[in-house]
Amino acid sequence: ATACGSPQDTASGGGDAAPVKVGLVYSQSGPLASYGKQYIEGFKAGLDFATKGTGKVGDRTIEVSEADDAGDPAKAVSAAKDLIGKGTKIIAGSTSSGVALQVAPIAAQNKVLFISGPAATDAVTGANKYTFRSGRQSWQDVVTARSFIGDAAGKKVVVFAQDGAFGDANEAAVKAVIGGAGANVSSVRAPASATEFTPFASQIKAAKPDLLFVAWAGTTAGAMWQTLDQQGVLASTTVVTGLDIRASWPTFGAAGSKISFLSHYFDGASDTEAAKAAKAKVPGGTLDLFHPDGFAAAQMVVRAVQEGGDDVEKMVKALEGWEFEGVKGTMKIRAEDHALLQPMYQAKLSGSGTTFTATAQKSLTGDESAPPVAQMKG
Amino acid sequence: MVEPVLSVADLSVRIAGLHILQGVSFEVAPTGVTVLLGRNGVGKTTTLRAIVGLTPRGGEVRGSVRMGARSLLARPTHRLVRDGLGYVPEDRCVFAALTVAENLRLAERRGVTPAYDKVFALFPELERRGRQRAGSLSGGQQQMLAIGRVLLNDNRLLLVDEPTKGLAPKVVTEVAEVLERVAESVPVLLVEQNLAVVRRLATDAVVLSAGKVAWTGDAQELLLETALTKSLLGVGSAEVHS
Amino acid sequence: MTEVKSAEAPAPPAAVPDELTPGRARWHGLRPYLPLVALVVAAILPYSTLHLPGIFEGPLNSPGTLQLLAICLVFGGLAAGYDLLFGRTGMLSFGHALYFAAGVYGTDILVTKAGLPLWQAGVLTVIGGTTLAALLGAVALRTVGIAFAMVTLAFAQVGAILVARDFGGLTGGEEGLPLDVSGLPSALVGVTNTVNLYWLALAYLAIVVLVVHRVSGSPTGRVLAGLRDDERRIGVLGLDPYRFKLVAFTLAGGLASAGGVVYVLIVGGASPHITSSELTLSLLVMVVLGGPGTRWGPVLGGVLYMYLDHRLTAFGSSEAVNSLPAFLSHPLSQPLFVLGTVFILAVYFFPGGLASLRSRLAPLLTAIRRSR
Amino acid sequence: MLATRGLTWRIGEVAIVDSVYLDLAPGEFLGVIGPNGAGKTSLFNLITGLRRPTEGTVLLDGADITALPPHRRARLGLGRTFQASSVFGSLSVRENVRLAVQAHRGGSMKLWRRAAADREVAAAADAALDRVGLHHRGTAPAGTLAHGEKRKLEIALLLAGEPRVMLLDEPMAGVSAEDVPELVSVIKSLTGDSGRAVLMVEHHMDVILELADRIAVMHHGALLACDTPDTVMANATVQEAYLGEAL
Amino acid sequence: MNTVVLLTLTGLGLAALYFLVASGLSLVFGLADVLNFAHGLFLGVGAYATWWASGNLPGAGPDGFGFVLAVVFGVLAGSLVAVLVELVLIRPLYSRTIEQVLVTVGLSLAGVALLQATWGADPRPFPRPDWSRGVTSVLGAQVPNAGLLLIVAAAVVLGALLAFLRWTRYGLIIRAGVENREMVTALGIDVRKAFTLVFAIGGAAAALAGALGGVYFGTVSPGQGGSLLIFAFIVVVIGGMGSVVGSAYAAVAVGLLQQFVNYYGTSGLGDLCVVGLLAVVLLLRPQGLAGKVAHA
Ligand SMILES: Nc1ncnc2c1ncn2[C@@H]1O[C@H](COP(=O)(O)OP(=O)(O)OP(=O)(O)O)[C@@H](O)[C@H]1O
Ligand SMILES: Nc1ncnc2c1ncn2[C@@H]1O[C@H](COP(=O)(O)OP(=O)(O)OP(=O)(O)O)[C@@H](O)[C@H]1O
Ligand SMILES: [Mg+2]
Ligand SMILES: [Mg+2]
Repeated sequence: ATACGSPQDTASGGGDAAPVKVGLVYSQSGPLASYGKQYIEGFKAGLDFATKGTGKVGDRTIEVSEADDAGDPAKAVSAAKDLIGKGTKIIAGSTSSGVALQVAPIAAQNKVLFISGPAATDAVTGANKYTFRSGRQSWQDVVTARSFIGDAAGKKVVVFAQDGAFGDANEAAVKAVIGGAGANVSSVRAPASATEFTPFASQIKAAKPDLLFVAWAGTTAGAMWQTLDQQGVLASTTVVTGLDIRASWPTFGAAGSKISFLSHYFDGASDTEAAKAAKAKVPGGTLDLFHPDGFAAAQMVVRAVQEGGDDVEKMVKALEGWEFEGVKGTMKIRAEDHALLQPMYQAKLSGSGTTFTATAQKSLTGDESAPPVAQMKG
Repeated sequence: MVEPVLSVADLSVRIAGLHILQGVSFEVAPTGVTVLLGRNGVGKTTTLRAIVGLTPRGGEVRGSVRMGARSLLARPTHRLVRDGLGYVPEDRCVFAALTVAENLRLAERRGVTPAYDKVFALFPELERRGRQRAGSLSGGQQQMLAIGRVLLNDNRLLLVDEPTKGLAPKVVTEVAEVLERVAESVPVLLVEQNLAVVRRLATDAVVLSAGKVAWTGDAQELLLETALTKSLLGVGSAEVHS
Repeated sequence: MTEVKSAEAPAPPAAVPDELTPGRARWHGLRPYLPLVALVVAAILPYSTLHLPGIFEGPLNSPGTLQLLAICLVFGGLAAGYDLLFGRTGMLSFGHALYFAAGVYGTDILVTKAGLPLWQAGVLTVIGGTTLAALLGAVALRTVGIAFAMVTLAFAQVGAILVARDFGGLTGGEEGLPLDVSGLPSALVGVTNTVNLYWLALAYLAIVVLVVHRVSGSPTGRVLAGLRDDERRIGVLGLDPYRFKLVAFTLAGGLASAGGVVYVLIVGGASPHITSSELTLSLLVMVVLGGPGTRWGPVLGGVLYMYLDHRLTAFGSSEAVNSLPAFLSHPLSQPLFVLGTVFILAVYFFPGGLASLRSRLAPLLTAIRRSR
Repeated sequence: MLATRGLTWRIGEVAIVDSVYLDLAPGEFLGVIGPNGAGKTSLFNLITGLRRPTEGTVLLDGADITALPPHRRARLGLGRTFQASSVFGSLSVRENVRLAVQAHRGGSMKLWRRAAADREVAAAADAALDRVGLHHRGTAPAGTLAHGEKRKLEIALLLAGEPRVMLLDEPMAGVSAEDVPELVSVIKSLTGDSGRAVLMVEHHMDVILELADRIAVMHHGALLACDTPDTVMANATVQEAYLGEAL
Repeated sequence: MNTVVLLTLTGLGLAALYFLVASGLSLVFGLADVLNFAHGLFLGVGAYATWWASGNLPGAGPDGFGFVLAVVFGVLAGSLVAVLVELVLIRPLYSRTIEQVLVTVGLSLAGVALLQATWGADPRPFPRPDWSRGVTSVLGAQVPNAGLLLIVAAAVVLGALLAFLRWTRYGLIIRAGVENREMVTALGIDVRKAFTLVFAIGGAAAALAGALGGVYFGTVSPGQGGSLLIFAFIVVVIGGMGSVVGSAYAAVAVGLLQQFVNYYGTSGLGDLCVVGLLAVVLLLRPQGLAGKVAHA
């Protein structure tokens, strides 16, 4: 097949009955591989649910191609460009925030639809007209956290977060959300690479907060919780943090029962039609943190194709303001900035050893946990 | 002629491109001291090290070295030593950070009773200074240690490289006496610059010059022939004996 | 045996630089033009729709393939620049990633946060990266051998920590910093323009190869080759080894930061991956894989490594691998496992790197020729 | 011309070089002998600046150069060879010498000029190669040279720098007997011209005796004697320390 | 006051962890001249083997004797892997130092990936005795027991290593070999066996660090070894390569510095200070604090 071509060719979309190409760029390997696994399981279940088992929208098959980014934005960008070059109009995935932030501009530059996955960074919301998200964002976590202290006025709140953008975003959100409600917010920061947390625990304890908000991700979380527990931080104040995937629950150890969790999702948090469908379809039959994200992504893809066909502008229109029943309940894509308003949960963890169960204490509706409207950037 | 304990044939050594030994052949008699002579830098040390397999990395050794029926080249050093080839290196190489006793203990072998009596009889100093760090010994004491640790085991042949180098005259005499007694039971291949020591100990002599054997024969005979000594060992040393 | 080990630099396997040994007569007429021919072929490659199934996902002119090639080319250039230190001067630096990262983040920050036009940001960044290399090199070069390796590693680690700290939200911490393309020339934006990025990367590679080639053939290069063989000797000849090493270090740092400028355009953003010591280690792997001190070895090594790094993710999830039993398919689906293993095998079986293949195959080829 | 004043180098308690006073006049050839480990090479290292003395000074033309790094000393006209040949093994013989010429002429920090294009350097290098008779080996990588040739190359490197004081560390070591006379004549030819002073360590006594105007004897780091060859050879201490003990 | 006590003791706990990793690294470098990038792999193997044993090995478990058994199993696994690495990968490249280093680089890439392929990237809860989760009150400071356990273990390992080096025959050989490898063979000793042994010891110490690190972190994940390794390298270099005692001093310096600066300074400054310390030490004393002698 030697021939001369133009170096600027990209394949075109194809006719009516041609399959619709959807590219999923997410972590199959690398540090976030297990988030990626939940995402893809959720996506498959969602596609099944939204197409009623046919895998087709109208007479057009949804042809999903997957690419591994290994958590590296450079690989994700390459994969996205490859997919776009082959005529893919819809890209979804992005397990890590770094990937989401770098793929979003590519989508805008090439006018394709991008539906970000588990990446929690607030910056994806309002990134550009073509970028949507199928998961929650940090701000929604923080709003859920606020619900734990009732009246915030005059309360003392400490944010314990790791250095870097994730910590910055959480600190900023807490200052805005809880500080804005009248609380006095200060922060203790630690390097993400820290292995010994006693100095930080001491600082927190010395601050005597009414509420401690912890934003910590990564493999050292177990050690961090243990230290907070040992230094008596957990016993002396209300501690709120996000509930991570099931596999991580045992790493909380004894600390688990002393923490108030805000949760994006856990098995049993909701009992919607979609949740039942997802549960039935997902290998192992237990839902986890990021299954809803994949599920919602598939629902959004189907909606976009249904309403937009091959026209990306129409897809965008169709998704903006769309309200649908997802795994978590009623979800709404806010038209202004594409934030995904969705229920959030308060949870408790109980159990010991390797068997823990989470139970929902309260759930917030999508409107209650809504982030402020972001300026659409591009 | 009696079977030699060691025979070196056409030994050739190159190190980093230098052709240091260019076909050296000689034999070591099964009794007494065979002395390897030659000016500085002719390759005496190189010869001994090639025999025990310690040619530095990148070095190339050709030829044959046999002890009895056995070929020594290409066998690892530690095996040769265990088979009875004792080696006392030129710069003594005692382990400075270890004590005297530890230096000796290192030379012990599993399943063989070390001959401490013999060694301490030869060098009572070593027994007394057992707990001293070898690095703090005087040069002569270090030399005794270097010889002593080799004598802990039975050897079929001893290779000794300039044992009197840098030693005070009195110590030189002591070391010479020790070697004399050692040589009563084990054959020795000795590299020595000090002609007085050579005269006292040597039975046979091999003289190296420019990477080749220039002369072999009876050592005392060599020392008697002034002209020969002069031409082989350099002007200076000959003058000493004129 | 008793000297202090740290003073001993593990010298890279020496090789005679092409430039300084006369080529074989047969090649004399043709050889100077070969690189040019290669360059032209590489430049017109995007006009080909040749499809190489299994090697690339799409035809050669598809954006995905061009993007992959562009990344490979940049790393080919980076490896060639690193080889100026390692293969040609004999300096083992474990901190080269720092200058590359300085290029990537510098450009990104200047364009995205300060809103400078690209050319200004690029120039400033390269100047900044070069200066940084000069300053840190001036300190690190007071040590030699393993100590030098460790000091450079330490400096790079500081860079990594600073990026992770996200001071003033400049670097975006672990999330990285997407490049704001609104101010960029439109020819560099968009999937359809990937080919321009490819040409940019090719130009970078060509420039690095040219610079490295010219420098190693220059009077300074002669001194660098001398430094690799015997640093003491250089001093006794009346040349200051420190100055020359610093020049090499600075130059390599500058080339790396220029590589960063190109890379940030190709990838469209900066992420902290590139600050890790693993990147320096992989540069080392590339150079060793290709053949240190040779003109094309490091380039080939860099291209091949990056190609494998990207393609192995696809290989890992391919049907062929998944159909293997678990104890095979699981490790094989980890790109780093395959890469590490390939590297170990390369160290064993191709000690001189890819560049030595020709000379290693030569006896075989002559044998074949003779048998005919 | 070159002088050392109480030059001492200690490692810990041990004095490797022990209070050495040496004077070298222009045009003079001074041989240095002494047992292995006497400190001859170390003395050279101190003079050329590869090591810093613990005490004492090195003077060149009356100026104190003790604090200068090796390359500055070399620029002042101090050249040396090494005991273990140290040529640039991966470079060709000609490149080796060109590098030395280039070092001597300065202006090495040129990044873009083609080194091979510099005619003057090339001519000077070829002259130096001619002088030691290595011209025909010009293209061979220096690492592949035979030892005697390496020794010659070392001397060519030295010549290229047009030093006023030359320090030769065992130039005959490892040179086979046949090659010695040739090398001796090369070295001899060096001293003839331009008041160049030479300091040479050598174990080959006949070579020393043939070349040296004076002989210095080192022992345990100290200078035992420094006098005309005849006087030195007759000195009893020297005989005992170096040449061998009388019976 | 009790903050200082707390920071000191937890800093020492951290130092103990660094020391456990660094001691093996340092010995291997001292004797065999190999800068072993695969050391993190040994640590990972030790951690995962302990974790595996406590779930699967009869008699082993998270508590009491069962825990000891699991740790012993982990340590054995670590040293077994180290020995295999030495025999299969390092030994054939004898005296080709740079290639040996490169092989360990390749191994560190492949090894971590292999752990991840086998057990996944997520941290797994580490089986450990209940008391290790508690604290002990020392002068009013609530000191984590896991940290104390590390300190005790490091002290025991330091003591055992020193005793081994000083009193045993192989210790003697190793000490002598660090000083002059060639002369050891000239006494009829197969120094390659000592290499293998040193790898075994290094692997065992790293595996112990992995197992106890698991107790300390509460979890085990494939990347844990790698992140500790950078600091271990720094400790080894500061301490002087080949010196066990030097590593101990350096570990304490690094651990305390990190802990105190992290408390009194701003976040992240601790790591920067450690890196600064390394640069300063190397610039002033390129051979490290303790030269190169296997001190006993
Ligand atoms: N590792 C090496 N690299 C380069 N040259 C070497 C090496 N070892 C020895 N030589 C050279 O080989 C030659 C012979 O050295 P050797 O030590 O065998 O001499 P020797 O006869 O023992 O002299 P001495 O009387 O000084 O002890 C010398 O010229 C020396 O410089
Ligand atoms: N860097 C060093 N560290 C420790 N000891 C050293 C060092 N350099 C030299 N020595 C010691 O100093 C002494 C003198 O060495 P030097 O090389 O100067 O001797 P030399 O007279 O040149 O001997 P040769 O004739 O064998 O070349 C030797 O005992 C040597 O071991
Ligand atoms: Mg000798
Ligand atoms: Mg010398």
